[in-house]
Amino acid sequence: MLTFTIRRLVLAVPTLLFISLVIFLLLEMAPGDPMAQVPLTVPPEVKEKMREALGLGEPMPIRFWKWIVQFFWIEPQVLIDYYLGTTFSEGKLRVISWQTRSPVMDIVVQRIPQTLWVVGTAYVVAIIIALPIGIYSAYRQYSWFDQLGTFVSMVGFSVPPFFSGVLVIVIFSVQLGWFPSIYDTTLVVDSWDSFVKQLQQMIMPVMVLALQITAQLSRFMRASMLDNLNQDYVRTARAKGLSEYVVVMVHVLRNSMIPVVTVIALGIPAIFGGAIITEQVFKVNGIGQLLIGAIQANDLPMVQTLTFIFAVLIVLFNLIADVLYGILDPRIRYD
Amino acid sequence: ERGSDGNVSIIYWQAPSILNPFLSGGTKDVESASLVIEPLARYNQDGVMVPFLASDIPTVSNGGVSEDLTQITWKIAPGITWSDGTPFTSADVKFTADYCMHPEGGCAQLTKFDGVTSVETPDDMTVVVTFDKPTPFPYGPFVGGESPIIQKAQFENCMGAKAPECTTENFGPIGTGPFVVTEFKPNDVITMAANENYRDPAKPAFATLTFKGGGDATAAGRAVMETGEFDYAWNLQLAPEVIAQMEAGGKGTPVAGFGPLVERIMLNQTNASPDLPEGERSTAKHPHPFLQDPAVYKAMSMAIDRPLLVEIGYGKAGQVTCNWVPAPAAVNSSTFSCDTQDIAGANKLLDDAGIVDTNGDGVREKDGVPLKVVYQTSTNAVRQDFQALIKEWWSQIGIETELRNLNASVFFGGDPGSPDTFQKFYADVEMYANTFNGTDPQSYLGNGLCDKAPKPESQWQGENISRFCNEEFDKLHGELTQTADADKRAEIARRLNDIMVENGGMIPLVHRGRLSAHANTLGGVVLNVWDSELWNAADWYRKTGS
Amino acid sequence: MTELSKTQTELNQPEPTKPPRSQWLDVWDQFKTHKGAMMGGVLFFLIVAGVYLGPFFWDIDATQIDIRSRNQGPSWAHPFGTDQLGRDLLARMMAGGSTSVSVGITAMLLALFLGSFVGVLAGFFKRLDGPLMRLTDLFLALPLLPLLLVMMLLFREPLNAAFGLEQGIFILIVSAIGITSWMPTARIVRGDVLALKEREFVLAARSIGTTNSKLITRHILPNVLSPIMVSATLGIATAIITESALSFLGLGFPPDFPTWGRLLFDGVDYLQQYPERVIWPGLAISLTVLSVNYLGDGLRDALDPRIRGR
Amino acid sequence: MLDQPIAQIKGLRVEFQTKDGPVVGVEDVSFEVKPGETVCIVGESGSGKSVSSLSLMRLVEFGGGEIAGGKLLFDRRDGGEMDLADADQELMKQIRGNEIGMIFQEPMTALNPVFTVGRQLTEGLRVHKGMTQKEAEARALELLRQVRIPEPERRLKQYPHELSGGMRQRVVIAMAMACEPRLLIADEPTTALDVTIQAEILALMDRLKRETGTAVMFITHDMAVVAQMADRVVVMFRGNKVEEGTVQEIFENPQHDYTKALLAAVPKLGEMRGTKEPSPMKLMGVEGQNLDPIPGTNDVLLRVKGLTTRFPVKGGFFRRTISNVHAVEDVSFTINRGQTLSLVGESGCGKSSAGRSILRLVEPMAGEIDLDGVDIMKLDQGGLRKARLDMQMIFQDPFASLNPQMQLLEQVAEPMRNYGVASGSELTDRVANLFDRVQLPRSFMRRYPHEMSGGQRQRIAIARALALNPKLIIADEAVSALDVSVQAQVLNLMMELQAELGLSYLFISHDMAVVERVSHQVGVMYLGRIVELGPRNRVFENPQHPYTQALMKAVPIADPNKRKSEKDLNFKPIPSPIHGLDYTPEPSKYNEVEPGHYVLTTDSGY
Ligand SMILES: Nc1ncnc2c1ncn2[C@@H]1O[C@H](COP(=O)(O)OP(=O)(O)OP(=O)(O)O)[C@@H](O)[C@H]1O
Ligand SMILES: Nc1ncnc2c1ncn2[C@@H]1O[C@H](COP(=O)(O)OP(=O)(O)OP(=O)(O)O)[C@@H](O)[C@H]1O
Ligand SMILES: [Mg+2]
Ligand SMILES: [Mg+2]
Repeated sequence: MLTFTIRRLVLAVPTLLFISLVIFLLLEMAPGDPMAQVPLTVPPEVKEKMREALGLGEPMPIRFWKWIVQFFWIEPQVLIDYYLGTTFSEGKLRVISWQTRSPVMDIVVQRIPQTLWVVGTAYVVAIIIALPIGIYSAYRQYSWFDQLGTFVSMVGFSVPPFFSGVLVIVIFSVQLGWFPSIYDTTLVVDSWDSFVKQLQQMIMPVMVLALQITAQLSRFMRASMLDNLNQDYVRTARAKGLSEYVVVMVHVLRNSMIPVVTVIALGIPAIFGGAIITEQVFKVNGIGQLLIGAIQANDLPMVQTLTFIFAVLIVLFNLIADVLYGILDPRIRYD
Repeated sequence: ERGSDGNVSIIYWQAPSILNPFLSGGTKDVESASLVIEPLARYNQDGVMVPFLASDIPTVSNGGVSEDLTQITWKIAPGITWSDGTPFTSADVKFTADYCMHPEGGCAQLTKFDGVTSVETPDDMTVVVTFDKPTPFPYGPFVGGESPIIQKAQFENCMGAKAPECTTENFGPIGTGPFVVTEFKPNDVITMAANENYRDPAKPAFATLTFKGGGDATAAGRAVMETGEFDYAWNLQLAPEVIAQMEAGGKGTPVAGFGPLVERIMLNQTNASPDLPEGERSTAKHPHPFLQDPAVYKAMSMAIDRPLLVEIGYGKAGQVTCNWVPAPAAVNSSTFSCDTQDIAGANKLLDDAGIVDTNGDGVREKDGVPLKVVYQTSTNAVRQDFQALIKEWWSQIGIETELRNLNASVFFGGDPGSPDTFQKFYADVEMYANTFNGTDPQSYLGNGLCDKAPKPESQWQGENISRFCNEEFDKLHGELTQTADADKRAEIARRLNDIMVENGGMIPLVHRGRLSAHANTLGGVVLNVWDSELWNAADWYRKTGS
Repeated sequence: MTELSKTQTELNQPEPTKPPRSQWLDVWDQFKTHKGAMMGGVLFFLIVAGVYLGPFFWDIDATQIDIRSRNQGPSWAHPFGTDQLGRDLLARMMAGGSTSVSVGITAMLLALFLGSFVGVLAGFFKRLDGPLMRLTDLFLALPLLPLLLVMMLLFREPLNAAFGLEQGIFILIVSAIGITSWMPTARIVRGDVLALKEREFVLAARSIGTTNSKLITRHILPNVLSPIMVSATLGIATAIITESALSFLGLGFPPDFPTWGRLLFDGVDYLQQYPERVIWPGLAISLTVLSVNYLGDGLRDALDPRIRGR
Repeated sequence: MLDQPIAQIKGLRVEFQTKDGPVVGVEDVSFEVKPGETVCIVGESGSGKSVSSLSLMRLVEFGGGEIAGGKLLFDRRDGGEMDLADADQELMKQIRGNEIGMIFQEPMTALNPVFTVGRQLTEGLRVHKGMTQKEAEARALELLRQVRIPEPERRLKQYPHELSGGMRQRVVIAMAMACEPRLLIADEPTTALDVTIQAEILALMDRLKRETGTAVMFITHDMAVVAQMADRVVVMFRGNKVEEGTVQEIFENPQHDYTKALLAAVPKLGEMRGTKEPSPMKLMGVEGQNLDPIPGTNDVLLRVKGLTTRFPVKGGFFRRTISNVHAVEDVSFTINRGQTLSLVGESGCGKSSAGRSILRLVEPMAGEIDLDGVDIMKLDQGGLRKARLDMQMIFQDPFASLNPQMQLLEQVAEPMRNYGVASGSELTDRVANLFDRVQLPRSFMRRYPHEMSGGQRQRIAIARALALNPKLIIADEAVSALDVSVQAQVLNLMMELQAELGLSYLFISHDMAVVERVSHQVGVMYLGRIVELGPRNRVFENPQHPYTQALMKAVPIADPNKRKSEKDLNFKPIPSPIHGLDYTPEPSKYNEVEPGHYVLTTDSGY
C-alpha cells in the first residue's frame, strides 16, 4: 500500500506538470485581454502600456517557465518563511495577479475560509442527510419514502442553483426577512451572537448546495445498499441473532460505504474549487467566485494558479480515493 | 458629529480589486478609492468643478491659467493633512504626476497627463503644471476621481516597474479623504473607518464603512431596496419593472443621473464579410456594400421606436437621444428629432432610393446585395431585448438581421487574436455604450477621426470603431483643439456630433443615466455622474427617526 | 414401468410454458409492467411531442414581438402568458424545448459515448488504463470557461460556414457540453469493466475465438448498461442546465433563440412579479429530467434479463 | 426427556410473493429432530430444503417468503415448547444464534468480507451471553481450536478472504456453534469444497455432535455424505416430504421412486473396479440406454510436454515481478483420440491452470503443446484463434461462463459466427441441432442463462463447446456444481458424445467417484505437478504416491456401513506455491511402476 501510494505520488509529478502546461496553453489560446474591464475611456496606447507592465510582452515559453519557478520554487519558500520566520523568499517575485497586483496565493488563502465554511458545510450536511435517506430508501425499496426520495432528489438535481438560490433569497430574505441575502465575509465568529449570525448567513447557500449534493449522494448510497442487502452474509448476521439495527447499520452499511466513501472523497476537490454559481448568488466570494472573476478579467496568473491547485487536488484525491478503497475493503491489496 | 452614526454599507456588484486607480482604471476601483484619496478638484452633480484639496479652481480670469493656455497653477488649501497626520504638500502632487507618467508604470490614467511637460512646486502649497501646447481645457491632471493624489512618502519606492509589487500600498493607500482602509480583501470587501485627521472635524458622520463587491445588479438592488441590508447600491442596470418592484419593497429609493453615456448602434463603414481574406476584412480597403447609403442608415434609424426602448430597457435611467454627445447640456445638439418610429417613412425612403426587394424573399437588395446584417453586442439581458426588438423592426423594412451576442470580456477585451472584439468589428452593426470622463468632449469627439480607425497594422487598436472617415469632421476637430472659448467649443462639438450622426457613423439609441439606489435612512446622497458616485460620502449621514 | 418413466419426465425441470418470442417483445413486456417507467415514458413522449409537434398547432412565432401585450398573465390568447417584449411564452417554451431537448439528448449521448468509450478502453486494455485515466484527470482539471472560449474561437466560423448558423452553433454547443462532461461516466464504466473483465464468461468468449472488438460490443457493453443508464439520466439534466449557463455567458445560441435554460435564467429576475416565467421552464426541465430518470430505471430493468425473468 | 424432540415441523407451507403471483417454496413438510440426532434432508435442487430450514429460523421473511401454514414447534432451553411460526422477531432474535445455529450453503459468501474473523465470531457471544470483549475472544479462540483451525490466535485477526475455503467453512461452523445451540442446521456445508476438506469438516461435525449432544439438521444432495453422517433421512421432492426413515432403511430399502432414482444416480467409488474403459451410468427410467464401454483409440491427439505456467506476483516500487505462483510445474501427458484423461487433486493445485494453459487462455511459461500436429505454443494470435477451432473448453462454473445478457441461441451461435462457419437460417438450424444433441428443448433457445437450472446451463456450455466440432474438449469441473441426478445425465451425455463423435476430453475434477466413472487415464496433481499418472484402474486400485493414497481415503462412500472415522484422516497443510524468482524447481522425474503407470520421484512437497 505504501509503495503504491508513493509510486502514484511520484507519477503524479509529470502528470501535473503536463496538466499545467496544457492549462497554460489553453489560457494562452483563449481569446480575451486583461484590459477588457478597463473602461472604454482609456485609450488603446495606454492599455498597451499597461499590458507591457504586466509582462505580457514576453514570449510564451519564458512566461510559462517564470510561472513554474514562481509557483514551485518561490511560493514554497514564502510558506516556509511564514512558518519559520526565515527570509528565503525575500526580494523574489511571486505569482502576481494582474487584477489586484498582489500575490495570488495571499488572495487564495484569504478566500479559503469562506469557501470551506459554506461549501464544506454544505458537503457535510449533504452527507449527513443523504446517507440516511439512501439507507432507508434501500431498506424499504419501493416504499412511499423511497419514491418520494427519488422524486425529491431528481427535482433537486434538475433545478439549477441560479434559480433555487434566488428563490430562497426571495422567500427567506425578502418575504420573511429571516436571513441576510448577502454573505458577510468580514464577520468574525468570536461570540455566541456572531456565531448565530454566521449560521444565519450560511443557511441559505448551504441549503441550495446541499440539495444538489444530497440528490446525487443519496442515489449512490441507495444503489450500494441495495447491492449489499441481498448478500449472504446479511443472512448470516441475522442468523446470529443480531438486531435489525446492527445488521443494517453495521454489517450492510460498512460494506455499502466502500464505494460511497470513494465517491465522497472524489467530490472533495470540488469543495476547494468552490461552487461558482452559488457563491455568486449569495455573494460568498470564495474560491469559485475568485476563479470566475479572474476568468472574466482574463487574469491569467490567477486562473492558471487556481486551476492548477485544483488539478493537484483532483489528482491527490483520486489517489486518496484509491487508497481509501484499499483500506476499507480488506480484499483489495495494491501490489 | 464624526463617527456618531455607526456603520454605512455600500454594495457594488463589481468588486474592487485594487485601491490604486492608477493601476486599474476600472470604475469600481476608482470609486472605491475615492473614499480614501482625493483629487485637487472634483466635478459636482452638475458637472461644475468644485475645489477639494485646492483652495479654488484656477481659470484664465482669475489668473490661475496662463493666457497662452500652456500653464495652470493650483493653490493647495491650507490645513490639509494625510490620514497619518503628516501635512499634505505640493510634493505629493508632483510625485503623483511622476508616478503616473513613469514609462514602465503602466499607469491607467496616463491620458489625464497628456501633454504635460513638467510639474513644478515653487512652494509647499503651489503646483504649476506646464503643457507642451496650448491646452484649452487644462483640467486633466489632478481633477476628478480618476486622478487623485497619492502620498509621496508611502509610494516613493513603488515607481515604475515596482508598482505592482507594492501590495500593501496599493491595497491601503494613505489619503486625505473621509475614510481610511482598515482591511482590504481584493475582489470581495473593504472595511474602512472614519479618518481621524479629516479636514472637517464634524465629518464623516459614519464611524465605519463596509464596501462589499460582487454578485449581480439584481442582488445589489434587492439588498438595498428590499431587505435593507445595505445602504447604497451602485449602477443598477435592471429592467424598469424590476426596479419598480424593488422600490415597492419600501426600504430604499433609486436615484438617476445623466452623464454623456449613450447606447448606440455603430454602423460598420467597411465590409466585414467573412469571404474577404483575413487582414482585409473590416478595413478601409473594402467599403460596406450598403451601410454608407444614407437611405439605408436613415431608414434603419427611423424604424426604431426609441421611447419604447427606453421604457423597456432603462425606464427612469434612460432618455431618448438622437445624439452622440447628449451631455453636458451645452453640447447637446438639437438638430435631429427621432422620438417617433416611422416604419412607413423608412420604407418609402428605401423605395425611393431604389432599394427594393427584387427577388421576393422579403429582403431588399441594393445593387444585387441583399440587405442582411449581422448585429452583434455583448451579453446582457437588456441588450438582448433591444436586439430582438430592433431585429423585428428592421425586418419590417426589409432588412434581415442575424443576431450575435458575445461574452463581454471577449467583446470588450482588445485581444487582437480574437475575431469577436468590438474593435475588430467583424459584423455589420454592433451595439454598446460609450462615454467620457469629466465635462470636456474634445478627446471623445476625436473618436471619429479618420486615422483612429482600428486596422491590422495597429493591432486593431483605435477608437474609431465604425471606421468613420469624413474630411470636414477631421478639420473641424482640429479647430476644436485650438479653441478656448467655452461657447465656441460647445458649438463646434455640436457640429461634430451632427456630422457623425448625419453621415451614418452611428445610430444613437438611448441616453443612459446611471441608476443607483440608497436606503431611505441614508441622508446626504447626491448622485453625481461626472465624478465618483461616492464623491460626497463625507456628507452622508443616518436619518434619524426612521 | 410407466409409473417410473412418468416420474422420470417429472424429474426433469419443469419446462417453460410460454412460447419463444423475440427479445424486444420481452423487453417491451417487462417495460410495460414498470409503472414508473410507463409514466416516465408517456410523460417524456408528451414533452417531446409537445415540443416538436406543438408548433404545428400553436402557430404563433416564438420570436414575434407584440409589444402592446407584454408581461401578460395566462389568457386564452397566451395560455402561458407573455414576456417583457410580448412574445408568447407558450411558443417560446415549445421552441426552447426543441432546442433544449435536442441539446440535452445529443450532448448526453455524446458524453455517454465518449465516457463509455474511454471507460471501456481503459478498463479493458491494461496498457491504456494509466494514460486514459490521467487524461480523465486532465479534463476534470481543465477550466471549463476558457476551454469553451477556445472552442468557440477555433470552430465557430468553420462550423458556421459548413453547416449554417443554427446547425453550426448546435454542433459546437453539443460538442462543448459533451467534451466537458464525459469524465464521471468514464470512471464508473472503467471500474465496472475492470470487474467484468475478470468474469469467466469473458474468458469463455475468448476461448471460442471472439475477437476483442466483438468481446467489447457483445459481452462487455451490455453488462455495463446499468451505470451508463444512470449517467444518461443525470447527463440530460446537466446538459440542459449547462446550455443555459453557456447562453448566459454569451457562448450559447444566438440571443433570439430561446432555450429552456435561458428562459429560466431570464425569468429569474422577474421571479417576484411574474413567477410563472420561471415556473414554466423550471417545471419543463424538472419534468423532463424526472421522466427520463424513470424511463431509464424502467429501461435498465427491462434490458436486464435477470430482472425481466422475475 | 431425551425422546422429547427439539424441533417439530408440522405441515409447513411457505409461499413467495413474486410478480407472477405467489410461488410455493414448500408445500407440505413435517418431520422432527431429536436431541443428539443427525437428520439429513436430501432432495434435488429447488425442492425446498433451504426454505424449510430458513423457516425454522424465521429468516424466510427477509427473502420475501411467508409462512402460510403449519407449525414450527421448538423446545426452548429453559423448558417450554413454543411455536416459532408465530413468535415475534424480538423473540426470534434471542433464539437465533443462541438456541438454533445455522451453517449456510455458501462458505465463500456467508462471511462479511470487511470484518475480521474474530469480530464476527464474538458478535453473537456478546449479544446472547452478555460476555465482555475479552471473554468473548477467549471463547472464540477455544471455538477455533475445537474446529481445528491451525494458529487460531492469528486467524482471529484475519479477514475472511485471507483464509482458504475450508478454513472459512470451519469459521462458519464455529460461529454457528458459538453459543452451544441445541439445534444446528447445516445447509449443504460441503458442496463447494473438495473431498479432503469435506472429509475433515464432516468428521468435525460428527465429533462436535457426539461431544455436545447437539441435534443436527443436515441438508445435502450428496448421498455419500448422507451415508457418512445421518441417523435418519428425510427425502424431499418438489416442496414435499416423500420419504423418511433411518439411514439404513433409506439406503437399503428405498420406497419412493425419487429416492430410488437418486440412489441410482450416485456414482460410487469402486463401481468400476476391474474394468478398463469407462461406460455410461445406468439411469432409472431411461430405456434403451447404451451402456457399452467406450474404448477410444490409441492414436495420440494431444501431447503436452514440460508444461509450466507461473503467475507473476508483482510488487516493489516499480511493480516488478518479485516472485511467482508456480501454478503448473513441468507437466507432461498425452491424450488419445476418443479417450478421456482426468486430472484430480486438491483445490488450488493447478488443474484449471493446466487446462487453460493448453488453450493458451493463460500464457504458459514453457513447454510443448502439440494438438494433432499443430504446435500450439508457436502460434500467433491469428493462428491461435484458428487452432481453437479444434479445442474447446467447458468452464468450471457454468453460470459464470455464460453471458447473463445474451440469449442462449446467441451464445451457442457465437463460436460459429466468430469463425464464419455458418450464418442466417443455416446457423439457426445448426444451433437447433446442437440443442437436440444435448437434449435441450428447442424452445429454450430464446431463454437467458438465469432461467435455466444448473444442469441445463451446463448442457448449454457443452453445446457451445461442441458447436465447432472440436477434437478436444477441456471440461473443467463440468459437473461439480450439479446435483447427482443432473450430474449423471450430463456425464452420460458426455460419454455418449465421445462414443459417437470420437471426442477426447481433458476432464478436470476433484470428485473421485465421477473420475472413476469417466476416465481412461488419470493424472493426480499436487502443487502444480502430476504426482501420479496412469490408466484409471491402475491408479485407483494401486495408488503408489502417498498423496494419491490420502486422497483415496478421504472419498466418502455412499454406504452407511462404511463410515470413515476421523482417525483415518490426516492431512498436511498444503505448502505455498509461491516462490522467489531465483527458485529453480527440479524437473519432474517419474518412476514407471507398472506399464503406463508413472509415479513422481521428485520431491513434490507432500
Ligand atoms: N426469495 C425467493 N423468491 C422466490 N422463490 C424462492 C425464493 N427462495 C426460494 N424460492 C423457491 O423456493 C423453492 C425452494 O427453494 P430452496 O432454496 O429451498 O431449494 P433447495 O432445496 O435448498 O435447493 P438447492 O439444493 O439448490 O439449495 C424453489 O423453487 C425456489 O425457486
Ligand atoms: N490469474 C492468476 N493470477 C495469479 N495466480 C493464479 C491465477 N490463476 C490461478 N492462480 C493460482 O494458481 C494456482 C492454481 O490455480 P488453479 O485455478 O489452476 O487451481 P485448481 O486446481 O483449478 O483449483 P480449484 O479446484 O479450486 O479450481 C492457485 O494457487 C491459484 O491461486
Ligand atoms: Mg438450498
Ligand atoms: Mg479450477
